[in-house]
Amino acid sequence: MSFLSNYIKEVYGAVKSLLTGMKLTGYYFTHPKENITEEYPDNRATLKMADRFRGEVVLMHDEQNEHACTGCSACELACPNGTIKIINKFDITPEGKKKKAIDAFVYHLELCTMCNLCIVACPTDAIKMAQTFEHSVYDRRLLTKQLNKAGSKIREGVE
Amino acid sequence: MHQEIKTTPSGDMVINVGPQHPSTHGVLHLLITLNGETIVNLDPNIGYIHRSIEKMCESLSYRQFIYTTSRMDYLSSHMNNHACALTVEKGLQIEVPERAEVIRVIISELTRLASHQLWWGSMAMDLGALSPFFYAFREREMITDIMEETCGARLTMNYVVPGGVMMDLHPDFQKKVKAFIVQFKSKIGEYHDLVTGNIIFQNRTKGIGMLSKEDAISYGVTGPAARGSGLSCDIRKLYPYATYQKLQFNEILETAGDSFARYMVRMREMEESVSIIEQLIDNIPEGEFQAKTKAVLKLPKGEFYTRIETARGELGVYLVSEGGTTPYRIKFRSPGFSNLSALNHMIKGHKMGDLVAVMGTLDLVIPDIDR
Amino acid sequence: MSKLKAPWQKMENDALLNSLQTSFPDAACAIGSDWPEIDIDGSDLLTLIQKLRYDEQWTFDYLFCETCVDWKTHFTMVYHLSSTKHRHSVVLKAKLDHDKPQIESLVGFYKTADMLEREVYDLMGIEFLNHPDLRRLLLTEDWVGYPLRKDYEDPINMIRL
Amino acid sequence: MLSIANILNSFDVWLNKLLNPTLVMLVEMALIAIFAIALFAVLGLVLVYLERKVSALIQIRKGPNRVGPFGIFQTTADTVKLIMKESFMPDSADKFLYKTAPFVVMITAMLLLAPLPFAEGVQIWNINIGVFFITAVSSLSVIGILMAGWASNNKYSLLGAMRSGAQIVSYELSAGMAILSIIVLTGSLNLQEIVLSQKDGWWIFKGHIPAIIAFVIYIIAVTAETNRAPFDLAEAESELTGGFHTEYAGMRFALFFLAEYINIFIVCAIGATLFLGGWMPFHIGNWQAFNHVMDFIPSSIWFFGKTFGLILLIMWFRWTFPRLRIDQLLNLEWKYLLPISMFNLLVMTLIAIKGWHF
Repeated sequence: MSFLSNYIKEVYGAVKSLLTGMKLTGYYFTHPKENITEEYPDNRATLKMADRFRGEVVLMHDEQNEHACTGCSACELACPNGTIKIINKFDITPEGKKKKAIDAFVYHLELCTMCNLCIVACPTDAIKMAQTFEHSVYDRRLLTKQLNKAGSKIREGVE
Repeated sequence: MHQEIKTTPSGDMVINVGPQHPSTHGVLHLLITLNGETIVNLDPNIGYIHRSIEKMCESLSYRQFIYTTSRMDYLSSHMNNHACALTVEKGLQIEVPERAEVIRVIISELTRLASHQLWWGSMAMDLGALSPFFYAFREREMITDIMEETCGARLTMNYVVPGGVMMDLHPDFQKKVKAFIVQFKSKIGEYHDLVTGNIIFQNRTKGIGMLSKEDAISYGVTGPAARGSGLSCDIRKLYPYATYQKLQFNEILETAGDSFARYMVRMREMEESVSIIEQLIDNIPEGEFQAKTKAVLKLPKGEFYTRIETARGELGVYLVSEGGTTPYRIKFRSPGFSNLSALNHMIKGHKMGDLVAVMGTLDLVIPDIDR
Repeated sequence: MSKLKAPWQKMENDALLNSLQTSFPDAACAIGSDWPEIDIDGSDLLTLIQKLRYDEQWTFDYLFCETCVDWKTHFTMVYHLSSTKHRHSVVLKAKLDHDKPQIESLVGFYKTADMLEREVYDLMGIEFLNHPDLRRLLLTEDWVGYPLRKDYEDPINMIRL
Repeated sequence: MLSIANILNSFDVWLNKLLNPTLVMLVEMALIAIFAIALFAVLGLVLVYLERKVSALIQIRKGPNRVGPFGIFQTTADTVKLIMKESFMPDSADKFLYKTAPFVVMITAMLLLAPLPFAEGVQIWNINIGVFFITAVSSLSVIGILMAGWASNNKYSLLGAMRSGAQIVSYELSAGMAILSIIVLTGSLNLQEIVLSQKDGWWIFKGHIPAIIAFVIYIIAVTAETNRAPFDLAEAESELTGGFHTEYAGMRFALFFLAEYINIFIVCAIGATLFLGGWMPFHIGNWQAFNHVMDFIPSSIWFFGKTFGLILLIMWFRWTFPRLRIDQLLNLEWKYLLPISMFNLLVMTLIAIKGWHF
């Protein structure tokens, strides 16, 4: 008879374990408020990423279209993937001295791994990580960006 | 052309599982010789995601190579970076401030929790239960939000730099971690109701994929997979690093050595990690979060080895330096690599359905194997 | 990380070093950065492993890392051995010449060596004698050359920094 | 009273006046064919939508809500997509078997519609061996699956087909046993009579303990027979990447997909008819007012309501349980379900002889 009793115990234990599982899913089935998914494309207006979120590298310009990049290419050296290319030019200061200035801050977004080493390395805190994450484009050439806007020049007093 | 079915001389069928397969979680290609439904032999063919991180690191400076390691085992990326930072700090004899060490350990334990939750969800999905995945991701989402707020990225955080951490903690870091602990504690019971207690799950994992302690040592299996067969190999306990000496936590050991034992080790390790975070979250010491380091780091000539415990096992970083600014040779002893080598031994004679169960409890992450 | 190595590790290493020196007078033993090191020539690896593995005094039963370093003039095979019983570790370095690097395979002693050695053969080109099935592990069968060697030239994607 | 049976009869009388009997029979057969196809299409859409919404709710997410209000047109969009998709055929496939497999599975699903009592007096084919016809025809679908598995010359589908062959054949046993234990009570195989015999109470209540056991066994066996939930080994996506319909695409895959959902509807309909009284309203003893109110609900609503209740139960299984292994599956059938259902049959016959049932 012991075979029969543990046979029944076995079946009872099995059914009980199945029912506890079903009780849990049943609870979620009857409580739609527990829903956690976020409707991404619709809530794009209200969606705000954390302010330290690393989306892409951005050169900050103020209203007078001035930035703080001296063209020292510390970020270019710090970058492990060769994402940043600094092209310099020499413009003549009023006293006639040659002064290095940035001509083009070329940034390959498709190579960047958002490791934040360039931001840490920049002596004048000229570049910052933006919070954008929608980087997909139809043409790969669009991913090679020039960060310094046209006609922008370095802010006074930044050395 | 007629693609004839490759059969071995003894008439068994050779079947390709992967590299494009739902339950290998990555590009793992297994050549399985099947005799009917039972597996005769399993030959892993890896290398589909081999980027040769070791060769890349030879041309990166000591600050730069750390970020590549978070692409190795992306689920415990913070711990990989932590290991590399420890190696560099051991070489340069840098004294890491107390606050940085505690922050590193908290984020490590949070990453371990997130990795175990993803493992739990995807293992249940492999065995056919599709809902647990979403319950696991509900809690994991809270951790990734914390990471996004403090470290700036959700998966490959790159928060560790030689000498400490890159930025200080976010002001409401502690508030969010405490909220996560409350939520996790209330939901861990659900994990057990839905999967652990389930009779079908127990039949699918009990007595499957046996691994004895001696074989675990001989195959070099480490982490929860080895602790499932009673081998005490938790590096946090044996060779404590960072602040693990001062923490009270016990090493989870199961002796059965089958898939269910490995499963239970990870489930109880989740609770252990929560208790570690609880011990640390309230007394994070004040002070600066990063030691002063020179601009260009030059390690002295010699070799340095660090062992740490990631979510999958023991990660070893063996760094040989010639005194230059870049490592001369670096070798990552990855836990997934040796865990995979034991798979053939564990799966012999089992059915196709068991392959999924055993691989689930081995918790393989393929970039960690290929590097 | 305390500046000094953990105190208990330092004391243990010295004890292990003395015992190693007494039993292996010919091999050069020294304290490495973490654990005692034994430098030997590639040919007498098997006899040393035989003793280290099965001798009650050490029982180094856990090979947790096996790799190879290319010093341009010669190769060194580096074995990190540890014992789960006594909880001590040792580093074994075997020197191999550069043109025809050959060494005994340790698959007989440690099953984990099988895939580790296949990977070293695949990336470094070290020939492992009587290894059960020595094939390329990561790269395709018809790959030419061994990428991790210092003198490896890859015209397509080798960036010379 | 406006009931579907009267409408159909008056339509039949009107037709007879117009045409001679053979033409009437042809026209009616054509109409029934159209009705069956329409029912399939509607059922396919509704069931797939229901499945996706139920799984979404259980998995704490939203489910389809973009295509049309609350995502209602999602399934129509799916079917249009499947129709437009190119259903290519692997060149080394066994052409004839590959093409006919989906039709075999679909035909068995359609044949099973015949004896079902949709409402009072509404039945496509009122044969007196209804239940016997259903159990016989439902075992034909395994041939279609084996054909599909073998013909697509793919190792995974071969494995999937072998598994589902063993599974369906063995689970028909305990399903048949469960049905038998109710037939013992009703005495007749005609489905209409079975429903009428439940006028004073459903068999699941009248047959008390053994009927409930038979009902539970029936539900388990039927989930296995339609390759669903804990027993979906045939197309276990995490092991066999798709099982017997890996190589199918486009319309052929849609046929398989639709046939699976129609099978679920049919087995739940049979379950509802046998155990829960088909279109018989829910009466409680002698509460005349309550019973009277129940009679107002038309009988077809009763039938579809009960069937969809059982379908929800089967869907609930799918999203809660992991999958069984092939040997555990057969072990469960032969060592647990079959002995219990046989013993249950004995108990039921004893009760039927002694007359202890209500």
